[in-house]
Amino acid sequence: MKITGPPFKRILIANRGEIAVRVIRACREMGIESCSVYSDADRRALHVLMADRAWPLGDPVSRNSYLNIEKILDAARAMDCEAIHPGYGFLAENAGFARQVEESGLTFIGPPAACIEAMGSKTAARQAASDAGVPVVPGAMSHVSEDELEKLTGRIGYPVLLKATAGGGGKGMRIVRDPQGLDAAFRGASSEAGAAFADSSVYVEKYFENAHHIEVQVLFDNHGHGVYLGERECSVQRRYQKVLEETPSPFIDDAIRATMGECAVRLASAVGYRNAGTMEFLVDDQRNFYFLEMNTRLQVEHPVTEMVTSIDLVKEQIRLAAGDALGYGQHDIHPRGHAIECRIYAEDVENDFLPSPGRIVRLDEPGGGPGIRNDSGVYEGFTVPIYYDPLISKLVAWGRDRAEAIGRMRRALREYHVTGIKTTIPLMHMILAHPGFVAGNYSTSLIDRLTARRRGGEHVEDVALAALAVQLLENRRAKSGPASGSHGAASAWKRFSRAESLRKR
Amino acid sequence: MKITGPPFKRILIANRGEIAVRVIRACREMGIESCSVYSDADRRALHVLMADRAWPLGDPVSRNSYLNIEKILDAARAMDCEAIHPGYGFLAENAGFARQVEESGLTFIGPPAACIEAMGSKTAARQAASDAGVPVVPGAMSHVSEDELEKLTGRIGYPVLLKATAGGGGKGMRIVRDPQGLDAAFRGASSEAGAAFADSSVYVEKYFENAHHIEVQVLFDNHGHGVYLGERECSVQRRYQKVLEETPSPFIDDAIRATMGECAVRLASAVGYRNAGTMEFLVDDQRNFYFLEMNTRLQVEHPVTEMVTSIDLVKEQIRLAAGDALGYGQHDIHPRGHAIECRIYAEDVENDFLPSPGRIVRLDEPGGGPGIRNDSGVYEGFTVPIYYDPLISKLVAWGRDRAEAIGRMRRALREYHVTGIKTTIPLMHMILAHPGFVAGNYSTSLIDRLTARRRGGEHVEDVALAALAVQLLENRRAKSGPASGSHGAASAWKRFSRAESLRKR
Amino acid sequence: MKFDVQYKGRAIRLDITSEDSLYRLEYEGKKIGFRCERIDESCLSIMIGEKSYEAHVHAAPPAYGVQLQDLSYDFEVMEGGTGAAGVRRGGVGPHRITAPMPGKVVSVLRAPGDALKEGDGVVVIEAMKMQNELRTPRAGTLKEIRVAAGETVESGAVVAIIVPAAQAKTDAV
Amino acid sequence: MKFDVQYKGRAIRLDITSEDSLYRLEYEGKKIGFRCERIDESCLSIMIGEKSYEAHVHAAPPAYGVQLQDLSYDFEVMEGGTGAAGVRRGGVGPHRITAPMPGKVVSVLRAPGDALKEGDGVVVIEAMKMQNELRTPRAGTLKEIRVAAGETVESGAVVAIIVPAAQAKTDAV
Repeated sequence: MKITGPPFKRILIANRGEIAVRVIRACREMGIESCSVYSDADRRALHVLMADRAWPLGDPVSRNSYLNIEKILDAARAMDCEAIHPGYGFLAENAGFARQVEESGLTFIGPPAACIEAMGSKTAARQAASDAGVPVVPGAMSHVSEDELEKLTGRIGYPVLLKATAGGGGKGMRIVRDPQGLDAAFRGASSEAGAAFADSSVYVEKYFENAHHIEVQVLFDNHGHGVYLGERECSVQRRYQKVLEETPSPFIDDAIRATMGECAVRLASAVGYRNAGTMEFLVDDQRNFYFLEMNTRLQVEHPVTEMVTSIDLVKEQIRLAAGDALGYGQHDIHPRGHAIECRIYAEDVENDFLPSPGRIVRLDEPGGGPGIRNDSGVYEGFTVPIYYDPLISKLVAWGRDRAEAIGRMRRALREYHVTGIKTTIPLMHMILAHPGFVAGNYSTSLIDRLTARRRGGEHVEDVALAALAVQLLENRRAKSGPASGSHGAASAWKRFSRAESLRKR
Repeated sequence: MKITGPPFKRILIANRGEIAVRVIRACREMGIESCSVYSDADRRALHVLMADRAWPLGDPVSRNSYLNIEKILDAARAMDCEAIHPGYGFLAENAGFARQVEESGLTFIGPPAACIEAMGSKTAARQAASDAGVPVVPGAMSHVSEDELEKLTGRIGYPVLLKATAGGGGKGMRIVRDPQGLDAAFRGASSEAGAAFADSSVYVEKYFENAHHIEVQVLFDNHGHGVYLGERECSVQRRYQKVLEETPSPFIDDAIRATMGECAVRLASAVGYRNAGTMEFLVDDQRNFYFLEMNTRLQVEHPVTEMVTSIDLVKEQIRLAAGDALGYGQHDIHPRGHAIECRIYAEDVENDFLPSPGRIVRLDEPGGGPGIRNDSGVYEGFTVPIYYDPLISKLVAWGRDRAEAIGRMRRALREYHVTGIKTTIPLMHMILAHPGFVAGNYSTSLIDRLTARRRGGEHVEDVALAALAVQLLENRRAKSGPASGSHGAASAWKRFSRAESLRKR
Repeated sequence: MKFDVQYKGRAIRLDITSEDSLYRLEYEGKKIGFRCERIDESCLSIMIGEKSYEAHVHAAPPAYGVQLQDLSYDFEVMEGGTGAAGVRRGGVGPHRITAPMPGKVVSVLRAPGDALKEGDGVVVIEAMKMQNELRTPRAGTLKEIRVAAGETVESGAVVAIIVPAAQAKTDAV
Repeated sequence: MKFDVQYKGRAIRLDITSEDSLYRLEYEGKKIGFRCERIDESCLSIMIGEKSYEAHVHAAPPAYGVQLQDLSYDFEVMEGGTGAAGVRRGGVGPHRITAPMPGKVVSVLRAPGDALKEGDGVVVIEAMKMQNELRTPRAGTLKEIRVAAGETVESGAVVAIIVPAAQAKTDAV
């Protein structure tokens, strides 16, 4: 970690929100100037406020701004950047973008374009894994026709899962439990895949009930040296989207952990991988693991790995992209303790997870006491735009063991207050209170098993009604008061506190 | 760390501010109910808001509230508490309080009253250290008369330091550099000590220029087992008050570290110490170390030790007070990385560190990105009272090495914004930018060597003036606008954001 | 003062009085005395005896949310007799489909005059990469579409008006 | 619009104009064009070209503080010609001793009519466990004490008034 001068002078961050802020922080710690880009909807966004430089991209719609390669390369040239960090999402796994960055003479902070390409096809990735001796989920090694599908499913047995070859984000996926449903599922998956990825080809895999999604972080330098940094348990999912992650996985033991890690490194080596990447595995209830796919970028959930390994993955990405050697080997990696991440989305848990953009009226974020980290992309008063991903922050708790991490996460969640928009904080409280989760005994079906509602003690309901009544009383009084306004109690409070603050001078 | 049910049901915290919040967090993580006490000035304080229960103590003046033993014991009885955590300051080192707590049938979370008493006399502590074979600063082993003083100083040589036997907080201290000043210094120290501690006795020690203040954390269970948890370098001081602390000390090596640690454990064992405590040492420029005094409580700067050892000192205090065995030995302690703490005080750095209580208008606290922890005792909108200690938060940064910790601290300080009151954040920026500090080459004289002011680039001054001009322009416009008010721009902004938030619905 | 509140389908009448920071709440035969201090725009510090509670209230009339410890409560308040709450539950008059979230209109699926079955989709709104099909909760005739594809709508905006089947017939020429 | 500002003893005249979020500042012969958005009550986002700055302004007229990157700037603004800034620098009239911080009056050291030398302590104020002796910057006669021991004072409150020696003589009976 001894750095003799920053590896780059100036980096462009081709992203927004909390991940752009995360990269800005890494740059600042390394003495690198951070350059943000922003759409018209993001002029007041945190990643613009915190950056050393910022360049406008215009239209809020992603394809005209954050997904517009030309505009981003123009911004990099205009701000005289030496490298581009893509974050995750947007252009992070766009091989064409990576190639154009390199062809512009800039450094792409990520793997070579060829690696992104190779792993972008889910079936090609399966083939590569299989060639490297890494177990893959039984099923097709390339996309299938309707005829081939019937034969294959007959061989691997129901239930099966149809997936888009170019897939991601749960789109073009169908579980099929019997031969009757196969045709309709094939056509549905195919057309959804076509619409989402402009590629309607699908393939088929064996489907496992109650499976675990466990992924392995790898880090490779440009000289062929690589390590794995333990795994992340990502089985708490809702509609194939991760909700909460932790490391280590309470489900696997050290022997499987090491085998999975070695598989991940072997596969990465085989495809000439560089920089940070993640191998996703499916682990069945017999603890057999199968390669699923590779993510050729930083993961949303990278902080849990940082917490237990002490390695700053974003700084490592930057350093490795500059050509630095890794400088440590597998035997130098000693994960310590346990870490959990809760993804805080602007979504209404009580209302079928409807998106909840809008103005954040009041925001108290946890960040105190031992073992708590909150990677946020918003601030009090910020209006969360309607155009982008609903992730507003990632709350991470570390403990010496899993029980301590859970205790800290619960404590931190109680210190997290957002008003103005709805968030998934209530869902997190439910998960952290679920006996199956607390026991470490859960799989991808956990969310479905959550009791929809918990009740506080009788007394707590009284207090909730008391708080409501005080609010209504103040509203009513504010309305009938002399300086009437439609804003009610909060307005009255503002007047009060203003008067007080003037009086204090 | 496997806990089978909380060690206590309910704990009273006989303190306020950030340390009360720190203890509440530990309680909450352990499933213990936290009970706060508060003076009339603290009804809206964070430690009241966060606690499960709270009991009023009345009069804001400390001796009638937080220092009133009877009121605090009444509160503990009324709320049916099983134990009392004293925090630091207030009653934390009051042996009489500890004794009364125990006599009330409650558990005092700290050492036995006898230990507090024994270490409360600085000369008795020196004698105990000397008896335990721990080197002490050359000088008197008990309080001295004016006659004895002359003889002793002749023997140990100038400069010398006069100190109050019952001392603390820099009161009753005088540096004497030649025999001419001795009489006046003795009388001055003596009368100041009498006024501050109702005990005018003083003693004398050799005074070291450019010394280091390095302290060692110890932890003992009730069964005689104890460990040291590394040291804290506390040499960044202003008027004998600590300003910034770090661990490990950049000044000492592993051999001295181990020897100091063993001395600390030996002395603690010798006096039958229990729970958490700290031995303060003075280290001269030849790296000779001398015992100075023992603090029989949690230190303000305990978080840096927590960051590198992963041990939650407050939870350990609670657990050990309940009679649990330590459960680990010296060989299980492996500090990792480097941690720095900045004490953020409500003081005006530009104005001779004048206290700056008042209403916090806007507060952005760092708590995101890797390695940052902010233990705060305030919130946005809170009015920092005039009655108590000016410490509003402790910002802590951790890194794999010292350079990384410094980079993170600098980054976090830039994310820390307080308006409404003045804080020591600007001082912290100066220290973190000082070449001597960055090189790890500093002693207690560092603060005096700080250049009073730094200047930003020409451009930065332009921007400061630009910001000021915008503020003044908005103020003027708000005044001449239709909905006039003396509050100016902020008021205009509030109207705007309110209108916008109504429109969004 | 009295307020009528809906909580999980339960109608509760709150009766609250105050003197300085002392409050008295009566509901469903219970009497609760408590002290309360406003901490900021959304936060209240409530004490019942020595028990201390930090409550965060979000007001978006007629909806009110209260966050307390690890729980969230959602209330609907009937203000002035005929709040939006009444409208949403519908009667026999025209039914308004409102946007449940701010977003962008992706497509309008039906045209004025179309006959609709219960559950038919009318408009698709997108926010934060998620598409949401707004459906009619009752059969009827689509009387009016108030939005066009590409437009941005705020939460609660009326996007379409449906006339119940019976009424539609009498309205029809 | 023009504003007169004191910065480290330097008098600066600011001339600022704006159109929407575009601003133009002139001072000491420099012309600076920039864009600015207000983020909240105290925070401004300022861009000069592509350079982005987060500035936090604290207004306690006539004092204004600006926090920027790792630097703090303290300004004094002359508003309306005769601000407090003028008074503090003193003239020949009576001098007012003001509390530099909020606090509690611990003791009053002198009585009205007392003759004072430059630097004599008049009142002791305590805040946050720190005592601060307020001294007269000029010789003169103590005309008035406005506080009593035990009282709480706000920052900027006038605690005493001193008449210069010359004036005191002519006032004396």
